[in-house]
Amino acid sequence: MVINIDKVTKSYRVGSGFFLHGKKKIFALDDVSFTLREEEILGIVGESGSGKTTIARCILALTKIDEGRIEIQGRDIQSASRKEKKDLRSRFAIVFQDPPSNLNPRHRVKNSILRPLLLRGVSPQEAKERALEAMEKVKLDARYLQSFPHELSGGQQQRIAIARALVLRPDVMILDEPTSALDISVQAQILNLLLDLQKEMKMSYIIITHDLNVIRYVCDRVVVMYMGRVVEMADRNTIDQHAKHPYTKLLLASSPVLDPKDREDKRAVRWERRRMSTSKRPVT
Amino acid sequence: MSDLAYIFKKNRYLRVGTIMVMILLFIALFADFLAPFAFDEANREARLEGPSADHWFGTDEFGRDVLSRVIFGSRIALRVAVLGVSIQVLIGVTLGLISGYFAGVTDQVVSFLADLTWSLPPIIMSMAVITIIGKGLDNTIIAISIVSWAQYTRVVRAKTSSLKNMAFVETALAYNEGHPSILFRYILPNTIPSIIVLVSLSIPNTIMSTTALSFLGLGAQPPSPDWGLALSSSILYLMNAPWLAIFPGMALVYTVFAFNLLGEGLRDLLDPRLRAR
Amino acid sequence: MLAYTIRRLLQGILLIIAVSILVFSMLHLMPGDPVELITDRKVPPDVKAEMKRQFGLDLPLYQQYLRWVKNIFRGDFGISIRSKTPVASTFRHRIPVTLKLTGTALLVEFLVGVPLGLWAAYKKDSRFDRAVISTSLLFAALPSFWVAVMLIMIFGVHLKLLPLSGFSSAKHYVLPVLSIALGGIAGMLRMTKSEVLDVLNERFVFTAYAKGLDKRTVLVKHVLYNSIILILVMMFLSLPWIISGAVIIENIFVIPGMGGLLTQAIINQDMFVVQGCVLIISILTVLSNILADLLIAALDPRIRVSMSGGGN
Amino acid sequence: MEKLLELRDLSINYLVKDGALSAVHQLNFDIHRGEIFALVGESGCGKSTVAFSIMRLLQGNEVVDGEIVFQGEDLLSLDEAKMEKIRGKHIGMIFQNPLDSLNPVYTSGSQVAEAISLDEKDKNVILEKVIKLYESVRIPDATERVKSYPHELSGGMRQRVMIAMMLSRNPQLLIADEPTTALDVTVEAQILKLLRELRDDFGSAILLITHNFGIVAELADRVGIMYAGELMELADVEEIFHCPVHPYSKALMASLPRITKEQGRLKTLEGTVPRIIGEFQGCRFSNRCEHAIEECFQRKPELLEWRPGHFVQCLNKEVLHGD
Repeated sequence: MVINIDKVTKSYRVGSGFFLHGKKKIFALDDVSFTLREEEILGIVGESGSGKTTIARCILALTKIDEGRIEIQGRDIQSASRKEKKDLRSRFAIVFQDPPSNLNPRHRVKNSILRPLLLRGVSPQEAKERALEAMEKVKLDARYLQSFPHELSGGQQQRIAIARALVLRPDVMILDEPTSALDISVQAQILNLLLDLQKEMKMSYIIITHDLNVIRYVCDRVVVMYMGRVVEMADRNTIDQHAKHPYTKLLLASSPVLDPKDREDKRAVRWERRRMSTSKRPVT
Repeated sequence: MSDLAYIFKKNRYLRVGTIMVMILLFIALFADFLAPFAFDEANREARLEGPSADHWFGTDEFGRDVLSRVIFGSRIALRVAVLGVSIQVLIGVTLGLISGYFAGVTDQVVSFLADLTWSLPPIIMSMAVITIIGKGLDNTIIAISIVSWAQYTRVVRAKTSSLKNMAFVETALAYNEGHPSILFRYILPNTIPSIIVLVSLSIPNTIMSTTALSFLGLGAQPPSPDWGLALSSSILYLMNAPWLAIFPGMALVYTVFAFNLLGEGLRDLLDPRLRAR
Repeated sequence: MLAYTIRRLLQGILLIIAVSILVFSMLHLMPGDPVELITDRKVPPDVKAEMKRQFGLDLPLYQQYLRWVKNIFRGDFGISIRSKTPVASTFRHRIPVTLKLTGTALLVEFLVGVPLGLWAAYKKDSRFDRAVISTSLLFAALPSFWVAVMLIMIFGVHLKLLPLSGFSSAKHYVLPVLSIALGGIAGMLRMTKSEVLDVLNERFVFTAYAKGLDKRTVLVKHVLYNSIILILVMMFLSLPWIISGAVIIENIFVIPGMGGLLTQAIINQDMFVVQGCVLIISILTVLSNILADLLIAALDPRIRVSMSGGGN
Repeated sequence: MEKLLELRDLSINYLVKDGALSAVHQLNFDIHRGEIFALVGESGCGKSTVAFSIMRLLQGNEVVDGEIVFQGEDLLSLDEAKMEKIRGKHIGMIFQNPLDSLNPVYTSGSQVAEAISLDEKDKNVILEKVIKLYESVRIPDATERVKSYPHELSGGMRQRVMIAMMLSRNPQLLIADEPTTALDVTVEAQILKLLRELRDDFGSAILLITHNFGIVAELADRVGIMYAGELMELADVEEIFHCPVHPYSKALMASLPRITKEQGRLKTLEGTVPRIIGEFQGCRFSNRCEHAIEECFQRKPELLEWRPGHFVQCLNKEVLHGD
């Protein structure tokens, strides 16, 4: 078990100004529990507002949680000391959704990749070697190290972001919608690359996405989130073929098929869609 | 064609503005060589003489050469630009970064102060400051600057608070980057283009306001060759010596126009959506 | 809307309190003792001490402030050391003059600048557009006080068409208003043009065309209306500059408004007058800003929501 | 089937820094009455430019050549007044981001009413019709929602309002430019269903512009695959998905994640889309094509009927006649 998330709750107060300040409380995460195992690819799927991105921020201790525990290799990150937090964080790497905002537009690619290493006290010489190695792993020519992000395509930018994650030799990579801004053929490149790297470097992945087709292709297990809660958690085939929770079924039915022959199959679950759309977001 | 050449070819404002500002810099730098007389060299024999071969712009009530005074006045204008804008940038950018990055109470206080100075008439407020710190050119520059930093704060604050939620900043935090480093390596460099545009747009405003205060007798004091001061003493001689009002005024218009063009050009180039007043 | 109005009013009151504290502290930030400032050197020390007590200068600062505010509410701004008359009575005549001057200038800027800007946007890249925009760039570089001097020279001294000082008839308005508004018109014009061009590129303009509206309707209902809101915002943002311009111009044309008074008072170190002028001009500015914001909120539903605490 | 819209050699060039950028090149296809035609391609392939050129809503720095024939009339030769009569009445359009698509300062209902008022003057009839339209696009609580401003509605609701607006004048053709991008999966499914019903109930043809093959598989009857401004293949949706012929279509289909990682690997496409300024020699896909032969680099292929109703633009005979 690499990560163990146990009954985590995180809420935000919304509303600003004199009258409404902090009156509404919205649960971004509500009693969320799941685990990430060694060398596993775990998919977290949900729609906007389901809390799937908040989870990533909590695991990295970029934000505080209200209740519960997040254990990383047996250690609680939220209550860890600064130094320990740094140490725990260094086993993670993160790749966010939007390729252009993933890299500092004012830094050369080289600086973006070397920075996390230098921060960890790796010698410049070794850092450089590791950067070259990482560029090779993501199949990019080393000359791109001298480029600025805006000179690269979306797919290349995302490869750079992955390379920056790789130099750290992490145990876990958190990927937040890694391909949703990319064209379909580029998406395939990135997904293949991620799968190869995972095998080669024996990492675990958490892939956060709204795209069930991506989940189906790469993930071993799936966590389905809805309005801050985990509504279903199972291995990929079970979710795909024997989903139990009505929301999972709705999601499966809504997810666009990639074959026109499958169109008709989905009509059956329409009643559930209607039922779900009448429920409201919980606000206390 | 290189990118720079293309930019200058396409961007007329930038092209003309750059040339005009360069000319101004040249005049200010080589004032000693360009001016036929010293700015305070009075000739009692030649008072209030019209433009002539000896005195292209005529002479003033003390018989001083107006052309020379206009040329030396450019140094004052540039001094105002450099000193005034530096103060504004220093105050405005620092506060903007702080309030944008560390939301909460700090942000509310700074934003309130910025809104306050932003919504009050700058000349009045700087006049109030002058009552406290006293008259004089440098005091005027200080007074103008401490009432006009707010536009920097507003712009930098907005940029900072959107930048700090960008993926690359979050990633840096996850890779254990410290807050000072986030501010100076990640956020500040990305606000520089906007700051450059603001600088070029606030230079003409600062020069105009300072000149206005000198015109009212609160800024530069005689015998300074300040253009505003020259204009204010010209009023008495409007009837028989109009050149006293025309030439220093035109120098001021040239300077403001040059920086306005440069600012417009830079804005088109660097940050087309930015608005300043 | 009500919540927004209340919120905006509270904000305004807070701003005014902040300004009043600033203005109040002016007296104490000045080098030297306030009593020394307003009395002759010949006045014996015990009289000065008595005056101090009388003015409450021996009280703690916050009490002095409260006392000062209370006096202002009663219309007592202190006594001018120059004219030895109550400051308030001078203000009564001078405030309307400045209001009229700035109001007229603002109106002229709006009525001339906005239509020209609209036309330039509509005829984008035409000869008219280029001529108007180049001229406006030049006009924006004209300092109001120089324009004033030039106007006096041309219309007053040489042509003798218009009066050069005072503020008693409509004719007296022409030159001062022109001096203030010329630069403002240029700014308003260019701003209007760029706003309209921005709105023209908005997706909802495409929608309006896509549903079959004719060009005229699209331009008036969807482009003009939306850009007018933004133009109003900008116009009121320029108000502090117009007032600043008015202060300078009042001096040149010897107009009996707040600006002339303020300048003289600063030169004469007439403290109470300076305090009063700055306070009143600031309050007027803050009030007109509030009015403007309410007007804009009434026109634009997004602002009502985003500022009254609802929505995200 | 009756042809509703025909594109004849449509070419669109953008005037840019270093010349004329070819966004669309000699495009030919028809849309039939009542069908859903999908124009698919990756970002920058020119599909949106085609949509805006049909509506004659391009920005003005483009050079448009060819013909866009709608019900026998060339739209490109019409004057602006006549074009205004076509927009909305005969051809409607919905856009990618439904927040930007509605004017923020008017209520959603009044913007729909504005469209209706072009044909109907009675205020009460208009209001009734708006409410009815809201109900027909499944906006709950229609009488109240007509008074809502765009920012008070969710993304899905706004797109429904857009559809209601475009439905209101019952056009024969609706252009949907990435209608569900930025919407959640479940909302997307609802909007797609609505579009399908729109065709079924009103008989409108839909030109669907998208990069998302999921939506194509869900909705389209026929598909045109665009690459670098040209049509590479055009066929029925089943044919495109099950027996694509063009190497580009094949590569795209093989890159769709329709399998699990245990079942195999996704195919990828190396290289990048060329940026074409001025004249271009040969097939625009040749530099990335596995089957490129020498001729591909010298001559532009034509879009030819490979099988009845299935058109392919390729020069390699081996590709066309199967391996």
